[in-house]
Amino acid sequence: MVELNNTTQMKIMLEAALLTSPSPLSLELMLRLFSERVERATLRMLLDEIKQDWLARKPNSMELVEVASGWRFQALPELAPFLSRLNPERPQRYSRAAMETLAIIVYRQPVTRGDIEELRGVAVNPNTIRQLQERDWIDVVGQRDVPGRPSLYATTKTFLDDLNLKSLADLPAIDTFVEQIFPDDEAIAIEQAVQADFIDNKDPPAN
Amino acid sequence: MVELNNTTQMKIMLEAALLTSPSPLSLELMLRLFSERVERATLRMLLDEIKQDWLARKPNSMELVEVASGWRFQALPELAPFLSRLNPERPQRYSRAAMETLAIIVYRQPVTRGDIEELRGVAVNPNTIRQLQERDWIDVVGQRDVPGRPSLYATTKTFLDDLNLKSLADLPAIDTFVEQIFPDDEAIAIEQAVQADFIDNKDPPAN
Amino acid sequence: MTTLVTELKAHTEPRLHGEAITSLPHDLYIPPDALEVYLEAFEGPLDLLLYLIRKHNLDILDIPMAELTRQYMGYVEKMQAIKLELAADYLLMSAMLIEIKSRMLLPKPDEVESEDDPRAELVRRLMEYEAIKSAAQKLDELPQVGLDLMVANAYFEQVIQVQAPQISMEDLLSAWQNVLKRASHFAHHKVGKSELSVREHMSQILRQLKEHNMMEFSALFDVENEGIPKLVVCFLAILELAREGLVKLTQQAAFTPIYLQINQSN
Repeated sequence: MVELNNTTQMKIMLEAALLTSPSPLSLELMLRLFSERVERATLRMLLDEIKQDWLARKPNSMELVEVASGWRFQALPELAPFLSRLNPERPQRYSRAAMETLAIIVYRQPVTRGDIEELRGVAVNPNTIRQLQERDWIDVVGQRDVPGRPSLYATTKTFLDDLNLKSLADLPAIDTFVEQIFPDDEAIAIEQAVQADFIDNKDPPAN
Repeated sequence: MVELNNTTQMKIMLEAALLTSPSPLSLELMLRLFSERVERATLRMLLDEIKQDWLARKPNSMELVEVASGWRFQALPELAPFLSRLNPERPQRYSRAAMETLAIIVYRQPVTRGDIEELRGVAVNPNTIRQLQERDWIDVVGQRDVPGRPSLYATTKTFLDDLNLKSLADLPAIDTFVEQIFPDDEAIAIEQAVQADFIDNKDPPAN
Repeated sequence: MTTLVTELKAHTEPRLHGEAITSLPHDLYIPPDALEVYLEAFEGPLDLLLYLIRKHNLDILDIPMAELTRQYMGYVEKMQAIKLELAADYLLMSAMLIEIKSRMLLPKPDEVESEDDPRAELVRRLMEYEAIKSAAQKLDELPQVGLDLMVANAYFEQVIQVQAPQISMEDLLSAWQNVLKRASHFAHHKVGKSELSVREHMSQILRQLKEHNMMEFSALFDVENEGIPKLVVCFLAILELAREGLVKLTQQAAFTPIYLQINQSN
């Protein structure tokens, strides 16, 4: 066993105790480490020395700090964001309402909140819009010229990047869906009508 | 945020991660720390460097070790008796019955409760099995294909971690007893027979 | 680390009223409370048998069954007398011992060789159990995290990194289909790939107009870099923007430049 006859040994024990403790160590607890044969003042002095030793350590990863319930080692604050990667939150899922709101903005852009509400038949949760804006998936591209001048929302480049798309045209088209609902002639007619409206640019020439 | 452009920074991050993680860190987890932009070989090299740095540190309190489920820092063994004074919720020592049950699971895994009872000649206390499961030292790895489909128990990585082992092969051999009773040729023959029985089970199934 | 060792000693050297009991009384009279102490010290019939074998220096490879059985039965009778719960396992072993003993008394038929020793199975079990006993002891002597090993567990400020939900194109399409399914004016809302790129261009043009306030019509077309389909899509987007009243198109006179600006009538 280690002899407790010098401050170096005591500092080593304190350091080990602080690095292995899951919660801050109070002075009382640390005194117990030395079977109470150490003065509180000495203990404080040793802790300060350890603190300085670590501050002087280059390069360094940890710092000794005093918090309400005692002393603890903690990772330097600038490292914390990296360390947080080790236990990330579980990825969330968007609610059905949020997904539908996003889908409307994607497929009918630019749209106002009113457009979305009309299509969904229910009020839009302002949080959903805010969430999508904060993620930089949608933004305001203008105002519609009607009373109240509501904002027009559209998807951003970030949205395309995040879905690994080059353009919205890469999104699955709704055509297949039309076939599901109108199984035969009607579907073809509708499709033709839609196609007639817009030129097909499935294969744009390389620039 | 810190730039990851040099090994010093990476070592600092690894050190902070290892000093703050309550359980050993696998290479996979540590790769996540660097958003997977680091080779496994590089990571191993950095870990070895950190290990050497700490070994060379004088005076020193901690060491970096590799156990079954990854890498961790732990206090130098000679400091542990002191540090355990601080830990009021020390894990209990198990009773002899529990240790025998554990030994059978360790050396004969995978085993059913019936196997344990046959070997020990007494009924297994269900609490013992539960205790070992709650500690995450053993778990059910399957069912034996006999009537009643009894559970097959095996040890976990946590068990190896908690005993500071990298694999079951690091466990003490079980043969010494045979030598005591049969001092010569006979001992060797019996030992070989016993080893043949145990040898298959060195690697527990992955959890 | 020595805990189990001492514990084991305590087990194999039962104590009564603080004093070690080193040998059984010859008449096998044991006060009931002492017997309990004894029995609790054993982990079962195999443990008791091993104890007896060691204690009486019996050869485990040539066990004198009569002697061992007698010793063992002495314990079991006492156990029954005080109705110990453990008795069932011990009784099973009694039966086995008696069976082995009686088989050994039978004259051996000539054709059966000596390797068919009735004690073989018992010896195998005893040896296997003793191996486990010693393994248990060795395991217990290994350093354990929390007792003999302290692992690092310092603190860091967890930065909550809320992972943004991941969505796939399929999620998006099925959400859109749900909307359309419920929408009353279904036919009005069909969208093909081509219309989608028109709508994308509408957003882009609005973005440009937001930035520049007013733009010349021709400035919206990148004739040099875009293929004809894209230019057409851009043109369709301008028409659609105008139709929806989102932009205003102005021209001072014939053949003068056409200007686009965001519709801001008020």
